[in-house]
Amino acid sequence: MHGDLLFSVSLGAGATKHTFPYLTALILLPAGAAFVVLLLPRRSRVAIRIVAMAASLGVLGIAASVLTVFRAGDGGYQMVSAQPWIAPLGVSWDIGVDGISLFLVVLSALLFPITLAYASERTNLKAFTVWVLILETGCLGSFLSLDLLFFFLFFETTLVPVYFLIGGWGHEGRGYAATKFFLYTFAASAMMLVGIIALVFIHQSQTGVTTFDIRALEQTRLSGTASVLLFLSFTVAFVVKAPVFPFHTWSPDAYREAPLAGTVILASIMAKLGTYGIVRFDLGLFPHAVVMLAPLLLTLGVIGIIYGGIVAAVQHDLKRLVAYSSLAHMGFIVIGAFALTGESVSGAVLEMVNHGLYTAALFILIAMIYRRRGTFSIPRLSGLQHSAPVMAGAFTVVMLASIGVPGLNGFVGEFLILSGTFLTHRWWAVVATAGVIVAAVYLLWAYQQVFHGKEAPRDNEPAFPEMKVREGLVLAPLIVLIVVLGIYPKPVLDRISPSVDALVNHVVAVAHPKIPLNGRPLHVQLSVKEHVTK
Amino acid sequence: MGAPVVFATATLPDAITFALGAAIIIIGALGVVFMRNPVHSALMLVMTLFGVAVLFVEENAQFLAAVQVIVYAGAIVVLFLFVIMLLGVDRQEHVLADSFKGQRLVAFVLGIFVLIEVVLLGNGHWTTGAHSVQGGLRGRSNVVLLGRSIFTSYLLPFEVTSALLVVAVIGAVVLARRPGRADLGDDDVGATHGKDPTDAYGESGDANAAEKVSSS
Amino acid sequence: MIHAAFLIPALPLAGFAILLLCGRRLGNPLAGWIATGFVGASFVVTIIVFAALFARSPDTRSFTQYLFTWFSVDRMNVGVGLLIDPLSMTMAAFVTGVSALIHLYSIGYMEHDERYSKFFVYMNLFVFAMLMLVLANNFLVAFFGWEGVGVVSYFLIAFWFGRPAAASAGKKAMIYNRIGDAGFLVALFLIFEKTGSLTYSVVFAHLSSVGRANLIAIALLLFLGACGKSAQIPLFPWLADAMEGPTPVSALIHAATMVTAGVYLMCRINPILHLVPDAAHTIAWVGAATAFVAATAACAQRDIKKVLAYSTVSQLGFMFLAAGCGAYVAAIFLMLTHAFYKALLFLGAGSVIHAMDDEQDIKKMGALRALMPITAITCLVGWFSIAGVPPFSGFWSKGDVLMNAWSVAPALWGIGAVTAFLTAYYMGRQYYLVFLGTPRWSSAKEHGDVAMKAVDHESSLHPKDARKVMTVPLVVLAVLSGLAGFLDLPFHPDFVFLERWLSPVVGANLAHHSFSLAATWAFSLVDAAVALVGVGIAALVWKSAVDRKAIEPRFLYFAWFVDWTYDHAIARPSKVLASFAATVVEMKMIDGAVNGIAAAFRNTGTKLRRVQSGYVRNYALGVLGGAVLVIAYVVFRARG
Amino acid sequence: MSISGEWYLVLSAVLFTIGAVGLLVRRNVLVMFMCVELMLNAANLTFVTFARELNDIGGQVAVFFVLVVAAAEVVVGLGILVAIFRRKVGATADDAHTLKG
Repeated sequence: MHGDLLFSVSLGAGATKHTFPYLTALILLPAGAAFVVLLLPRRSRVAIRIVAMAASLGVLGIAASVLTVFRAGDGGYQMVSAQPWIAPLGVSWDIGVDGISLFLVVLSALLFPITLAYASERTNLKAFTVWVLILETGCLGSFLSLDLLFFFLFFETTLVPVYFLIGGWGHEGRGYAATKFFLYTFAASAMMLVGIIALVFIHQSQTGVTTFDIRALEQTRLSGTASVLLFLSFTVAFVVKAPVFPFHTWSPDAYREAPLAGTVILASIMAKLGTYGIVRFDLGLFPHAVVMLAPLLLTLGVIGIIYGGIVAAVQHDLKRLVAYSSLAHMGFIVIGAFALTGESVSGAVLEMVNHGLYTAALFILIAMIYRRRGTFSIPRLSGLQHSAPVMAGAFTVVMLASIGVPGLNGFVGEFLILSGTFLTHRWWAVVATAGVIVAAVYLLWAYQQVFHGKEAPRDNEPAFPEMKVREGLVLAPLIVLIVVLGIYPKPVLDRISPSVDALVNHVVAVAHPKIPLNGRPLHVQLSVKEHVTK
Repeated sequence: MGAPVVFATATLPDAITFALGAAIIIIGALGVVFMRNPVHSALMLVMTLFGVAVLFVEENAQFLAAVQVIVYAGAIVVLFLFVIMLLGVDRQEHVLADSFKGQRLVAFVLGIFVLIEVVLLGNGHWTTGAHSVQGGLRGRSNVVLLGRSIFTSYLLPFEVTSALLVVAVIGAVVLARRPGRADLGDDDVGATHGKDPTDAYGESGDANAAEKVSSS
Repeated sequence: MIHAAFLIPALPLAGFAILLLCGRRLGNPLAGWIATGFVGASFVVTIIVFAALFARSPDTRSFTQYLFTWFSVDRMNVGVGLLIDPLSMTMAAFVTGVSALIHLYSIGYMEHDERYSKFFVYMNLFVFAMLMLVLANNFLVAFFGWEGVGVVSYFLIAFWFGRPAAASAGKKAMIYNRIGDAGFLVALFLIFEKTGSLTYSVVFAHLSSVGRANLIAIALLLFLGACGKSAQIPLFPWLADAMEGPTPVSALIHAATMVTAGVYLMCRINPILHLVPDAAHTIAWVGAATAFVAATAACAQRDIKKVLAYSTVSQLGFMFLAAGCGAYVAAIFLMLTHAFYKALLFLGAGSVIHAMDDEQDIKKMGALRALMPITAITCLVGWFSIAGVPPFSGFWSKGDVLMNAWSVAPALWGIGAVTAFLTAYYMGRQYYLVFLGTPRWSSAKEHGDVAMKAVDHESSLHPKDARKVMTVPLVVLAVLSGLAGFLDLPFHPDFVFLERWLSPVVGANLAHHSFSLAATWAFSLVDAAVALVGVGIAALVWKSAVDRKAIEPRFLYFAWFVDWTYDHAIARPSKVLASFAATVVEMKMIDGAVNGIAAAFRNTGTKLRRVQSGYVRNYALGVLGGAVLVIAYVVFRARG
Repeated sequence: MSISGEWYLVLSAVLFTIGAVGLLVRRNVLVMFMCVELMLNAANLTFVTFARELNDIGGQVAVFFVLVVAAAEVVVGLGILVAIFRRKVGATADDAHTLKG
């Protein structure tokens, strides 16, 4: 099997040891900082803030060096470090990074200091900081784990901090939102644990080796039914987390009620845990099921795009509106992942990063409005562009990125996804393209309501203050990246694409083993294979 | 294996002793259950315990019979009586009027089932086939045999039992101690009773809770 | 010299960046002059590159300046490159030229605006995007420019965002454009699937393997995109609303440049259209229909800018008619001349609006010729040009279009001729109402509409010609409108300068009509007659229309109720559907299912809770019951 | 020869049943305790019977331990009762149901 050969070669190349354990440091630094913060007295707010910022900036620094050390053009895992942990069960501290996870790690490392910098929580700053730092460990660990059990551990670790962030520092409806979020996502990921254990046992019965190493588990031969069942058990966890229609209803509540840090991390990073899981685990572990069930997931993705847009169009709450727009964007990522072409999957991975950037920026801008006016309600806001043109400009750029205007980052990902999807699933792509129209409708409507029109100051309310320097500094990295990734995404894609190609080839090789991969374009191979299997 | 046959194999004094003992036991037991006054129940319990002691003797367990009388009939029942007097709970109770619907009926029906089943079990094939490991009952006096067994093979359980007794005594002392004023307030067992059970989505994760968890 | 091509878009981009960063500090009018300077410099560079290209032999007049790789994933390899060929340079030249003039005009027009520098920020960004659109060497970079001009158009229409109408109009334009863009995108996917590339040269080289049905689909989907951008049926209503933007914006974006992008696209894909004449003819018919419908609507408008807006839609219809008939040169020719005279008319209208203190209703104007002589004369040139009065430019370009229409289908020529007559008529109506007749504005002002800006001299209105910065562009454009017709004269093969220049790009696919010289003369005479009749009727009807009751039908005033129909047939049902989705589907069904599961667990728990009665005896009963069952199992099943 | 073991077993079954039913039907906690003692005695009787039938002293040793445990149980149980009923007026088992779900 060519795919296997390719895979093992790249694996060998990727297993080079680096002297500094970058990735372990990435994961452990926030956790250590959380511990340090725990030891600090509650009253020393400055010290708490300094420790948290130092740790998160340290993580960003390490992530940046990972970015430089990372070798472009290598599709395998790099900077792998593997230490046995529970040897009899085959569990090991096995972490590594490839093109698929690299930028999600960098994105996380970037967004945490930003949210910490702009977070304004006054009550229980210590507890807040500890939760955020633990959350950072959880997110980074999930993206970096190559061991299924550790992945699950980190995946679940993220739930608890978010639960307390929403419940402790959220808005009016926080109790309901926090409980709903926790129970919904927790119930879904419980399914995944069952799937993980079943997969490990199947692998053990075939090879006699008990291991949670995904690279080994990818070689497990699964019958059609087993593949589908395991796929579903994993996918339920991921589609709820992402969220994908119709498993999304926790997200508007959670996004709405969470404090800024919670919302940004939920929407920008944790949502990617779901989509990352789909790309990494669904595609890697269950190629048969992916090929078989792709139409189903594609349909859900397309429905999510249209439906999310339609529902967003009638929201009166800025945060809920962005939550539904996120649903639509997650739909794009899902169809990209399941369309199984190099273009679409690369686009999906890129879109994860892009969505993280502009959604974070949108939520931060919304938080700025909230701090000035104390409301998320669209009808209660009007004409803000008069007194805050810079903020309006920033909002415009971010909004256009979200709409998918070329030249800003949202476009490249969406275009790759749609053009790649068009190759294998034409009509899904066509319908999804209509989502481009809907996205313009609701965002422009909201922008018009909030920023255009006459400014109507209410009684005893000062004029709307313009963006402050500190706020500008918080937002600037995001906006710069939005523009840069829109104009020159090539370096990013050059790193994503080899890993994605290896993955897609693996899927095709496993799902259609009889057909050689003789350099023909992938969609041709896929269509040929479909003819042959029929 | 009919009953007459069983009786036929036994000597007459044995049979009479068993019959009398059984009668005393059952009458006493029924008395415990159906006497309205707890004091009377306690007295009927003594009667049952004596009956059991008689049967112990009949079954060649003389030491246990003595202990039965001394510990059970003597100490335990006296304890019961003390508590009854102490708490003044010797009010009469309508035995046949129960607050739970069906409790009584179900109890009797289940009792019948239990009886039938246990009798079936007892009449069944009840040896496991394992041979005695502790030695037989004959040859030496009952006390010697029992003492040797307890202080050799069952030494550890015996010691643990003594520890249990000490713990029980301490526990009883702690429980019976009259609490000081300071303790009264916060461990009132009825305090949580008024919580609204429908409030499943209550404000479960407020800031204080989060703080407690994180700083602990 | 041709390697300086990258400066053409780079200069406006630099202007944009500078003004964005320190535009407010540069202030009024320095910011405007800087913006104009950058666009002017871009025009100069364009002319230089143009000359360098012209110096080459016709066969080698195509040059690609490769800048950088945008992204490259598997087969999807998109580079940012500039294609320098006669078509793109023609476009670039007139875009930068007209832009520079309008920038100059804007210095005067926008001088009292608080967001003066912001205006030029947008304008420079627009020029950059428009240049990327016309200079791109592949579809995706063109799409970048395509979307870029759309976005800037949104910004500029909603420039006075304090007015709800302006904000809504901006949004409306953007959404109509997005509908077309969706078609454009799907066309790109199809092109990519079938040819594996998005670069013009590669795509056009692989057309033979694409398949007829796919080609038709590509052509029509791209045309859908063009419909959105160029306001053709069915996506034309946004352009009239777009007049909410400042008048220079209307002149530059919604008349001269951006809206012609669709026509440019059709010319660019001439190799595709050539292979599928059916699709091309569809385009021609849609163009003809749009031209007619918009012309009728223009006859009934009261707003000076809306007349011009519908006129633009109509003229764009002519261009699509030409492109659909395979007469790409005619389309470009009309685009050029239209850019001149329509920009002229808009700028003239802007001057009038300025002079009338933001009054836009032509029924409240009149007799301005004496007060604003320069504006009146230049607008007269514009009117005669658009009406097709010989020898003004419109006569030649429109004649070219009509002749080509005849060669495809005489019916198309018929529609075109009627539309040409209407064009001459409605522009005459406007000219008479604005510049001739009796003044109606002093009285009108007393109970007139509330002007947006504060009017400090309410009672006394003294219309006069504007400053030099505003009149100079008018004069330049008037000269161009008058003379541009000589670029392409039909009477002798030596005179078709434009056609020869463009032939490397479109020549092979150009539909060649074979009319004799006599026939050409005949066509020209008919055209001239149609134009003069239109002008004459306008004069007859409106010369003395001082207190005439409105004779314009409501049906035409509301542009055939298309907007109304869309509103009732699409927008409102969509809103109902969206509310239904948000309240019923989302809340009741999906979230209802989720909460229903939670409620089911809660109810079960509530019911099961009763089992935990707290009564020891109940529990004991349970224990005994359990014991009975266990013993029963032992007795009956496990004895043996 | 003494009476056959079956008779003792039947007797202890009856005694156990009476104790069990008594536990279920009485509300007075002390009487319930006594019923528990009845059940324990039934068990003891069974142990002794089996010790005789199987000729194994182990059965009697078990009874010895049961006696000790029973004593401990009564001590602690009554202590708890005293603690509870010192605060509450009611004297029946039904009055203590704070663990109601």
